[in-house]
Amino acid sequence: MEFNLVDTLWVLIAALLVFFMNAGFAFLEAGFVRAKNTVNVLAKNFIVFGLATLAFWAIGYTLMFKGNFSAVFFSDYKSGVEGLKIPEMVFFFFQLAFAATAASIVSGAVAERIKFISFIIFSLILVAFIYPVIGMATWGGGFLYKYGFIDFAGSTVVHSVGGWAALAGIIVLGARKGKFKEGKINAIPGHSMPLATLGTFILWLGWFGFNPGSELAFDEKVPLIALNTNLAGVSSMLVATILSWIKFKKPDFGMILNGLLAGLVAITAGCADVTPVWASVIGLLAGFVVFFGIPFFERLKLDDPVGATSVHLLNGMIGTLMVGVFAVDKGLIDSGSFSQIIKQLSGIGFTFIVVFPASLLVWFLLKLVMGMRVSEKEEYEGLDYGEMGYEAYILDDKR
Amino acid sequence: MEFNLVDTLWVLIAALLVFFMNAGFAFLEAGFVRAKNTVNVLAKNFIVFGLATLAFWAIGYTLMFKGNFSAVFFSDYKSGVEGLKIPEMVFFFFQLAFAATAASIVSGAVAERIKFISFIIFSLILVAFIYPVIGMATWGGGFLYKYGFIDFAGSTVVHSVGGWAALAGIIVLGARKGKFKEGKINAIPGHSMPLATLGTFILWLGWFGFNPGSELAFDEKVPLIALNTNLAGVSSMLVATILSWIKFKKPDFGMILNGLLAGLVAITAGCADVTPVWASVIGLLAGFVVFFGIPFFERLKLDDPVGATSVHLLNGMIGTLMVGVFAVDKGLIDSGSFSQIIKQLSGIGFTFIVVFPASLLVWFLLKLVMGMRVSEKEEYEGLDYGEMGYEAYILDDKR
Amino acid sequence: MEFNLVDTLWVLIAALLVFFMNAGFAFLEAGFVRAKNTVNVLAKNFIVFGLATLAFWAIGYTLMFKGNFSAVFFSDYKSGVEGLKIPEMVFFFFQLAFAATAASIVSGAVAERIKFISFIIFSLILVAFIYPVIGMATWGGGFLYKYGFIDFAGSTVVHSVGGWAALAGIIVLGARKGKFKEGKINAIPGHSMPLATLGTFILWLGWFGFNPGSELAFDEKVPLIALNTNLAGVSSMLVATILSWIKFKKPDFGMILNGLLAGLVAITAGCADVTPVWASVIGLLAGFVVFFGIPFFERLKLDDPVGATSVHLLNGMIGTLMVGVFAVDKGLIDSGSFSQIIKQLSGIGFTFIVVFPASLLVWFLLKLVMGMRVSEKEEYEGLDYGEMGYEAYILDDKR
Amino acid sequence: MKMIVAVVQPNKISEIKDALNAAGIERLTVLDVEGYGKQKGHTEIFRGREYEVLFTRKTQIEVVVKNEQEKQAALDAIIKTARTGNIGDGKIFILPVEEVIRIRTGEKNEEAI
Amino acid sequence: MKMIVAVVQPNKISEIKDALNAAGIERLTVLDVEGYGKQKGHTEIFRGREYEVLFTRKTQIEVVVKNEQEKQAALDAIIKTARTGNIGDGKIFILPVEEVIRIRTGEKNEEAI
Amino acid sequence: MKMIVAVVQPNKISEIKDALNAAGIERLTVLDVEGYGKQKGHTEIFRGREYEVLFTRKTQIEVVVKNEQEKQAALDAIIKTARTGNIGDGKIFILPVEEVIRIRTGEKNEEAI
Ligand SMILES: Nc1ncnc2c1ncn2[C@@H]1O[C@H](COP(=O)(O)OP(=O)(O)O)[C@@H](O)[C@H]1O
Ligand SMILES: Nc1ncnc2c1ncn2[C@@H]1O[C@H](COP(=O)(O)OP(=O)(O)O)[C@@H](O)[C@H]1O
Ligand SMILES: Nc1ncnc2c1ncn2[C@@H]1O[C@H](COP(=O)(O)OP(=O)(O)O)[C@@H](O)[C@H]1O
Repeated sequence: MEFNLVDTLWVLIAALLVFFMNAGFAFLEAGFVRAKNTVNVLAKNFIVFGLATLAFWAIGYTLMFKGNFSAVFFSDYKSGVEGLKIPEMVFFFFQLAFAATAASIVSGAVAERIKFISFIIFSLILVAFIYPVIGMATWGGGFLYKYGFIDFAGSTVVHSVGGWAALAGIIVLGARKGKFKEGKINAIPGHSMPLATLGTFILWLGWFGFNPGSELAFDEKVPLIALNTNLAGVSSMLVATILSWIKFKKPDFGMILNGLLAGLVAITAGCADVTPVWASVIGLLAGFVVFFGIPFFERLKLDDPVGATSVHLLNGMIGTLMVGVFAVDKGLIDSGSFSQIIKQLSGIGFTFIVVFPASLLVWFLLKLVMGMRVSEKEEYEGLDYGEMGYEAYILDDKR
Repeated sequence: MEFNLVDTLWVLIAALLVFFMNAGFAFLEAGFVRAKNTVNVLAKNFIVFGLATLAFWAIGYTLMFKGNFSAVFFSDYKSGVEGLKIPEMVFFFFQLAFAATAASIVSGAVAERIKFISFIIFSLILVAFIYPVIGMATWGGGFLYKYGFIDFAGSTVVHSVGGWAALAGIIVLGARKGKFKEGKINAIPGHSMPLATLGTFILWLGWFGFNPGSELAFDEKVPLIALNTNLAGVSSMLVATILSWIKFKKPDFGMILNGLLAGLVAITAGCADVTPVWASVIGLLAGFVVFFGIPFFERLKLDDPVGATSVHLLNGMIGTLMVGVFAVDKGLIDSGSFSQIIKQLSGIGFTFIVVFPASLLVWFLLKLVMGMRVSEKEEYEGLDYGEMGYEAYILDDKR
Repeated sequence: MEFNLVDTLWVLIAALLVFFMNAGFAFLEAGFVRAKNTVNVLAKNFIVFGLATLAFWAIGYTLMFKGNFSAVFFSDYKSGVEGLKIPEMVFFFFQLAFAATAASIVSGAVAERIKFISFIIFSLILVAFIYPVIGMATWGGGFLYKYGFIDFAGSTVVHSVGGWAALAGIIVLGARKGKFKEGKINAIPGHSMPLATLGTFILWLGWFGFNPGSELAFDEKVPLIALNTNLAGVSSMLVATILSWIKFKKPDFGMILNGLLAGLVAITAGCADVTPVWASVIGLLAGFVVFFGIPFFERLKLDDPVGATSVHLLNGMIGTLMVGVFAVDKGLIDSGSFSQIIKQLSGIGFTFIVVFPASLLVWFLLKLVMGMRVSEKEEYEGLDYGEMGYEAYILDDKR
Repeated sequence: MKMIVAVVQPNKISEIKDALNAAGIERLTVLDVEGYGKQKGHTEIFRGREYEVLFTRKTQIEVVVKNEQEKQAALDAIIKTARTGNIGDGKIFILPVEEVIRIRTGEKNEEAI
Repeated sequence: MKMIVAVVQPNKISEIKDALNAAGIERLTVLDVEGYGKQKGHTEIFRGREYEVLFTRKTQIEVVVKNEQEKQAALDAIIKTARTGNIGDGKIFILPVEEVIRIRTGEKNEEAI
Repeated sequence: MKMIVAVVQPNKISEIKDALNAAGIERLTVLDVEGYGKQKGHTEIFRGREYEVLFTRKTQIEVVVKNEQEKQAALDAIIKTARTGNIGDGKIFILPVEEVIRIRTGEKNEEAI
């Protein structure tokens, strides 16, 4: 084989870690919703990797990396991707895991009220068409890449794309019953912190594949990326801890979990291009962004049960922008020039311009054609009852 | 060291993934039984790796790969296994993890009524004697291997062996009280879908060690095997989703979970010998087999709380058979010849002839000697109460 | 790059496995405490990796491996560590994961009554100062290393350090209300065996990074270490199973889980220096130690909700000592000399002399300055209510 | 003194509490129950098999009231908020109470309610 | 009108419901409780220590009946199915009910049951 | 015959049971409930937002007693152990019971209690 085996092995393992992030999202989201919607949320996150496999294999991958629709059900692994040092099959698998992640992000934001079938169709479209367009521009050798936009592992390509799609979804869908009542913003507490913690731990682990794996090789950058990833995550987590402790006199564990994720999202763009100290500064920033972002969306009457818009969208954007400030050589601090910041803004802007309206349109059509939302009665009784015909827990079985 | 380090590293990592499948089985099975039997099911799946270590180390391994009983408590790692490119210790560990899997499969089928001690003894015998006989014939250089039977990663050697042993077990054991009452087939719903989902995700991850690791090297086949594994799994999962949606007007999440596993089992035999497209065809088939297989066994009044017989036995056989149809060069489609199909049938048949009667006999002796089943009262009250003296959940602890 | 890439890849993967042990501790401890303290326990184990990152990065690492306080916020990865064959960044990450483990051990023992803030401060001090002192002496080229003390992967450096710190903690803290009442020792049963099982499985997996990763290279020793690790773990688990079955007429699943961990802790010191047979003998011993150790501490009126003192402290010491008996060439059996035993005792003794009083002092100061224990009312109502302002489970959400 | 035992839809509970409060009745005990009545069970699906779930989740409220007037106020509050007009809205049972004691103070009957 | 409160073995509940149905009484409320009586608690084991579990899981049924005849039918149905002859079969308490209201319709008393 | 229904603090339950036993009353039924009274709910925090938890966890005890004397003994036992003097200690309601049946034997009333 002409490929470097160590590189290949590393990327394969990284792909498995990223694949397993689906389980992470499943449990994080399940823990943050009410018990009566748990099966529904688990099922969405379970099936989404299947949907992503289908859509990415059939259309998304060739669109993203060959720039065309030539290879429906991609199979010509010989054609190659420019500059790739590992077998294309491994690359395909790694990229597939990324694509599925984008769809998982949406799942949490629209939880507790969306029809199962609408989510399925949206996910297929997202992975087949919307995500690959941004991917192509940035990672597929497209114009953003040529322009010098830096998004190493996907703060924008994956997280902001998922975030914009999620935001569009919750706008079209509306809030859960009872979230905003008589002008008040009500908390709808999640039903299981053990599940949410499990999910977050799995995501944390997965991020060590997500970011360092994006090097697509096993070289001296990999350890640095791993370190930066962790530093940003924990810095953000500690900030969220402190801020919530100050505000509520108690550490807010849900916010702590989201805080970690916020830092991980934020460092994803720049993890290969900043020093450890700046990585943790990005993390500190992320902690503030998520802490103030969650109530901010709530005040806009946007209801996001798991905080995906703050964690993935806001921090995806901030993290991408910060590359323009902190990147070694290129960033404002090292170069004294704003040029990288402008490049970063272009990438952020392009993603917004493409993904947000496209998602709005798709959600809106779905709403028109098939109805996007379950009935009010079903929402009260729980989607597990109405959509799935099964409940998450049966604990009284001594009967 | 004369061995290839990358190959060795890969197989070690794969072994760890397969080892962790024990946790996968533990949670899948725990989620699919009633709360009152949860500790019992967890304990069986936890202890089984210990039992397997003992039995395989003491007897099974030498029987399987040296073809004799020479090395009680195998320790001579210098003697070597023909053609092995990695250190025998790593090979031993990888094989041990496989052996434990076979025993885990049995655990779920006999759950909610079997005595703990009977399961322990059966597991020891299975791993020490029964499993190695099939293993020797197929992977230990035995007659099936020489004849040309293809079972790359164990649809037959692991999954059908486990499946036949399970089937024998549930025949001798009888159904759970209340499963078949007044001629009606009753569902006995599992108590925790989060646990079942966790288990299935872990198994999915583990399969990326199970199948690609069976290459026992890190070469160009590994990515193909990984891809095939995933494609078959998700195809089967999507078929199960669609079929259940048609039948029940709702996606049946328990069936979706089993659907994924069915596809993974089915591709295990042929994952290195078919193209991705055929892999997903095998997956589609698996989805049908599991969807119709589960009620089929129920109509025969065979009570299998987790669906192990459909997932592991039926799909183990179908998957093995399909190698005869779809294998590159050798299969019916490429070669136009039935010869590989006949070879596959021989392997399937031999496994049936050895494992099923042997298991029946062992189970039957266990029943005779020590009683295989807990008392009716204990079954009502739960095995956690009677067998374990502890319960899975204590949630009213404000008291 | 001048480093061996396969070695580096292996250590990085091992570091990830060890990192994930934090999740293992989180779920083990959460499962073993009462439902009303679950969020608190999860939060401690989640945040601890952040605290450890901070403390080890700021102070602990340089203290341990450079022997000074020169590099506050360590960043000079070029200076090197003597004899290291992998990049120092990977080494740093691997060591960081170890340091966090020591703090996690403490968390369980002091659970269900300690103030969140006290635990945070203690953890920072432990990782910044106390742990590195022992680490420096043994792994940082210090006097124990020069003297010939063998603690390959940390039965003493990690587990006993955590254990002594935990013991000091529970002495200063006192028992949970209701544990010792009217001269009787009461069981305070844990609330979720699925969580405890999940945690233990994750720890088991993690130990395959902890021990074989400590080779800091991927060579012929790695498979042996992995095998020894597993053998000791399962031997101990099986002993715990049998002993509890004899004593209570039923296998005690909580003890079985602890039994496995006991064996893993015990083999950690000698895993690279004993043969597989002696590894399983060490495991057998560990099974006895943990089985009799847990009631032993209870009789001393020391209340340890998760059994950390028996699992980590007693077995850390016994395992370290046994290296003096069983080590190839050097141990009593091979050499006929007691000299290695004496070296082992020195290491054990030094650790006791440093860690126990230092921890006592820190705990005592914490008690003095800020109060270490939550109020009695809060303890009754649960720390989730009082310390965290959130509860672990909300299952009645049909309301 | 009477004990009002009401079996209602679970999602009505916070509204009912508010209505009771508004009527000056700031005390009640709540428990989760399951019921069977005009509203029968429903069908669920587990791994390929449909089955009947016999009971529907309900919430039971217990309010002890002093006198006829308070009783009427409580009934009005409950009925007003719990009624949707659909089957399964629930029922109210009124039981006589002979004595009431407040544990904290030892107060008895009307004063203790 | 009477409320029949029966504390029974949990695993009898679906049989009891069927028997009540057969007797024409198609309504009841069910709740999980724990009990202590002739049947004492039992022993469990947690990590090396045995301890007493004070209470045994039971299920409590509440059925409100119109009149003596319905009461008798309900009692017969419950006793027939719940009796195994072992300690712990449970007990039945009959409480007077003064009023019944169906929330959905406002129907009262006999009509509302 | 009376049914003593007591709503108490959950952590008092084993003491209460012991006190009842000591008074010769070795039978009771226990259920987890939530309450609202003088003691209001409390505040919790979920991901950046505080909210009111309406109810406080309580435990409800049901003890059926034979006669005035047993009633008094039971009340004494409960009050003695359940009282801390803080708001939220709970209340006791006494309901008349018309009949009692022991399912296992068919015994009635006083003998069945
Ligand atoms: N006679 C009864 N005894 C005890 N509980 C009853 C009785 N009748 C109704 N219930 C309770 O009230 C709930 C609602 O009653 P149901 O007949 O379904 O609807 P509706 O209140 O609209 O007539 C039932 O689920 C059951 O819990
Ligand atoms: N006097 C009582 N008051 C309240 N509950 C009771 C009373 N007597 C019995 N019970 C309930 O009935 C259950 C069964 O009673 P028990 O005395 O154990 O058996 P048996 O019904 O066979 O006499 C108890 O667990 C308890 O829940
Ligand atoms: N009138 C009532 N009806 C039903 N339950 C009541 C009533 N009054 C009190 N309770 C129950 O008793 C509990 C304790 O009462 P509360 O008023 O908070 O304190 P205290 O008992 O100290 O006066 C409440 O949480 C509630 O469950």
